[in-house]
Amino acid sequence: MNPETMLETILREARDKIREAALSAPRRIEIRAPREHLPELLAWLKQALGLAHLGTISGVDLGESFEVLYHLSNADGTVTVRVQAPRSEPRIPSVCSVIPGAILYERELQDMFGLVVENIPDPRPLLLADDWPAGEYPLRKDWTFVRPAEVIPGGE
Amino acid sequence: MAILKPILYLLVYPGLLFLLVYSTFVEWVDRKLYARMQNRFGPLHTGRAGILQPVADIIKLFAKEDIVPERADKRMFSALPVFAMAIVCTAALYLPVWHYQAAPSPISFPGDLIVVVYLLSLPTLIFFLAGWHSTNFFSEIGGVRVLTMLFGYEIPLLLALLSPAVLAGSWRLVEIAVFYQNHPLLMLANLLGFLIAVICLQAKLERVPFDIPHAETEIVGGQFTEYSGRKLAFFRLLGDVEMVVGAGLIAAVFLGGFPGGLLPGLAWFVVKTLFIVFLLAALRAATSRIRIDQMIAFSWRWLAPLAVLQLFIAIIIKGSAS
Amino acid sequence: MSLRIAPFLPELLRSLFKKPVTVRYPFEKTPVPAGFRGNVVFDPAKCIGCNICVGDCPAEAIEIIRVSETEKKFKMILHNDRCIHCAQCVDSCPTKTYRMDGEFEIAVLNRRQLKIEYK
Amino acid sequence: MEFKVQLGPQHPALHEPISIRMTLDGEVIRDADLRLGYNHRGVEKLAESRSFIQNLYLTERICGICSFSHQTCYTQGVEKLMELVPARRGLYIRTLVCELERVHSHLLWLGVAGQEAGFESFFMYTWRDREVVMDILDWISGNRVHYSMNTFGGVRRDIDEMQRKKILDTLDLLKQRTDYYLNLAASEPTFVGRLAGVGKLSRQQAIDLCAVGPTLRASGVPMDVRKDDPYAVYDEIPFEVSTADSCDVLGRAVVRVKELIQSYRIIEFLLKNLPEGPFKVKAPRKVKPNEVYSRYEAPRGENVHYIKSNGSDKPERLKVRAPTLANYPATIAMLKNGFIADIPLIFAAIDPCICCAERLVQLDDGRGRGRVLRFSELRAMANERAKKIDYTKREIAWPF
Repeated sequence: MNPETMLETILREARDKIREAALSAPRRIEIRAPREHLPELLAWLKQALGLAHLGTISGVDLGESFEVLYHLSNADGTVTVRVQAPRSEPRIPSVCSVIPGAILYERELQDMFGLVVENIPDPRPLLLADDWPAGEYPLRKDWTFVRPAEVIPGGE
Repeated sequence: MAILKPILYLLVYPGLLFLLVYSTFVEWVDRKLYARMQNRFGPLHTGRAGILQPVADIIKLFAKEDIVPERADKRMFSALPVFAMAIVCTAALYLPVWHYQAAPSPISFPGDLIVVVYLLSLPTLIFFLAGWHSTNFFSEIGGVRVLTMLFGYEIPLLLALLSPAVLAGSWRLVEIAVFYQNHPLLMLANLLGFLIAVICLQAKLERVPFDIPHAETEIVGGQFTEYSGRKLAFFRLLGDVEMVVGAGLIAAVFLGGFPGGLLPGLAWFVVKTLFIVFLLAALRAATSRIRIDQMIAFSWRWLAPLAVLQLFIAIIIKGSAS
Repeated sequence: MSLRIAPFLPELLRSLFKKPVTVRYPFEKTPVPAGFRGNVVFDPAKCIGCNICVGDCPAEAIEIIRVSETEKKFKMILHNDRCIHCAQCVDSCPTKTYRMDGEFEIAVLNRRQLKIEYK
Repeated sequence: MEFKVQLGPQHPALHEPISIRMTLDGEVIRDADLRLGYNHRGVEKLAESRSFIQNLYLTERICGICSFSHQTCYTQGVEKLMELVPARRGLYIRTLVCELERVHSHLLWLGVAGQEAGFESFFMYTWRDREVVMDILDWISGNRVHYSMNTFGGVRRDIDEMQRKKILDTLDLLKQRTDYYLNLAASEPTFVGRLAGVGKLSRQQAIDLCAVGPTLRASGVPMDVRKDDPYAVYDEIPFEVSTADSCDVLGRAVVRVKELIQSYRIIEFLLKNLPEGPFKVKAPRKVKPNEVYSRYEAPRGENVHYIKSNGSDKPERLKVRAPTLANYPATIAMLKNGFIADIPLIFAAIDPCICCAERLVQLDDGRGRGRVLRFSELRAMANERAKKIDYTKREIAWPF
């Protein structure tokens, strides 16, 4: 199956779960979808198109909202599912029931963007230190890191 | 003079002094062989061709900070390395290096073969206690593995050592050695037993492929994880001395001992033990570590039956000869 | 493939009589390749002060300072303790002011000694 | 009785800091959990404040072993953002370095597998022969670890006729040695006994847990980005995807050795068909607002960079997913019901590169504290902390 037929199938059969879908580059398909239907959409993509491999989940801080991208691949191409969550209500559903391998990426999202992943099987922090202050999410654009002055050991 | 001889025997040859010097030399030979087999240099800079490197290592360890874990049993923790060292050095005294039937050693007696084997299995128990008293998880696992492995190799080793004794009709190391000096062809009858004994010695020394109790990629230092400084130095030295004694025991039982009095005997001792050390080093280089269950399965599936077979061969030869 | 007893042994025994391959490093050194990226070397005569290298340096190891107000003369301070030896400055420079030498033993005890000034 | 144990972050089997928390039943692992985050450097956040050219070297330093993987993945992503068509000769040289890096990484892995299994001689020999590849990389790029060969629009250095001949000559030696190791690893009983049947990961599990690279291919899934989503010049090169069906550590070893043999074929093809022409084209400094999802088959598996640009000379977002991170869920599945003795091997079988997998945020790196701790102070701090912990002697199950 080539990417064009994949796109056609998506547009034909999953109309109700997506907002729009298009070819963005060779072998790359982009889908915009509402976050409510995300697990169903991923389950359908996995079952109908064999998109079982989740490359990663990328989060992007757009200012007003967060964009979360699910990069799914099979042997023919990559489908990027794009959902948005407003900053006032940063919640997305967990996809671990569909793709168990997504757990680490979802935990990373929680750490780095403060997104709440609903129904996540394992909500512990993944990467941040144990004594990391609550409410600080380093990959948000408003979180800035002030580089401390460099100290060369050994005194003057 | 009558007092001087036992003192020399205990302290100089084959006692403490010789044993310690020779065991560091044996360690150097082992390391050098192992390194050259792997296309490396091995120790190079301390002394000529690195010959003093084992001594330097021991001195370094003696100079290091000596830490006893807070939760460990302090008296046991400190006493165990010394005990183990004393036991192995005692075992060395039974090796028939100086004494011969004409002038038996002060402590040789009929049945000393069993005593040496017994003394050599005591350090294993001490390793277990050392691991258990360290109260470290890795030490405990290591200690338990030491004991588990003991049940694997001890029986085949004893059976393998029995068959030359049965053939020689004696349990005394001197008499076994003299028997094979007089009948060198009969040594060939024990070839299988010799190989089994070398493999079991490797297991007793906890070297690859049997370094399961202190497999560093799995359980860090095994029973020695918490040991440092002087105590660790004792345990390291213990390994070398045990290698010398074990090799000496196998040489005395299988290879006809060390004939010819003081100096030729010494030469024979060096040649024969180094031969066994070479075999041990080659075995170490050619294999990979196995798992504890594989080790037990191997020794009961292969080593023990083969050792029994060897014993039967010895009994049959003995029966047909008499 | 079937299992054999000690298949490695012949090779090991052969090695016993071969020369070890280890290079005894501090006593003998292997030559560095022609394109080795060692220390940055700066030629003040060629510098036009465009500051492209300062902007491109990933490690912020380069400082270009104008020496006099009237002449176009520049000096460079190289923070060699930060330099990651990527040679991007060599690529970025329009006048070929930079080159890399073949030196690699640049460790010192005092980090301050790694601040090098080219005038 | 079960008891809980923590392995790492400092452990001889782990060459980099990671912590495995296990529930043990004697020597058998009942449950395992990974704790990450000991090696954070904040690369993703840092990349947002660096220009595209500076990030070229930042991405290279995500990892030491697969430095070229990360750099290439990033470079080809940015080239797509720039709508730049790289020079063909440059792409050939880039692919050549990719494959040489794969060879060096897989030889390194063979040695590590030997070392973790306690087979030191095997380790010494494979690493001795790995030096041959390292020398080739040294000739081509100048340095041994960070090749810094990529630039937008091609590569930074050309290779000349002499280097080409020299590489072709040394390739024969490598082929011969690889065959020898394949035979050796498959016929030494103690080594095979350690690898076979260890760390089972079924085909379905591997797919569900999104495993990548040799871990996935050893479970019988022929997924290889070089074939599925060809980048550089892989669509012109004849090669086969190596798989195995045994689903265990031995299978992963076999896959890697087969890939080595494929890599030699690819290198030979590349050198024999090296096109003439320029090796790089000029690249713009600014990048149009766009985004790209770049995939690359690193020696450890699929490497992913997601780059978003906003029209300036700095990326808006750079997301890096190293292959090791993708293999962690599979590792936990493999560890369950294994032996303690198998931990190093199972863990090594994914060829973990922890500094790759963790690259996010730095909190304090010692430098940021503003003062340097003396060893005695550190020790006092550790003692202070240790006093607060209640050490009651653990109840330990007698395993017999």
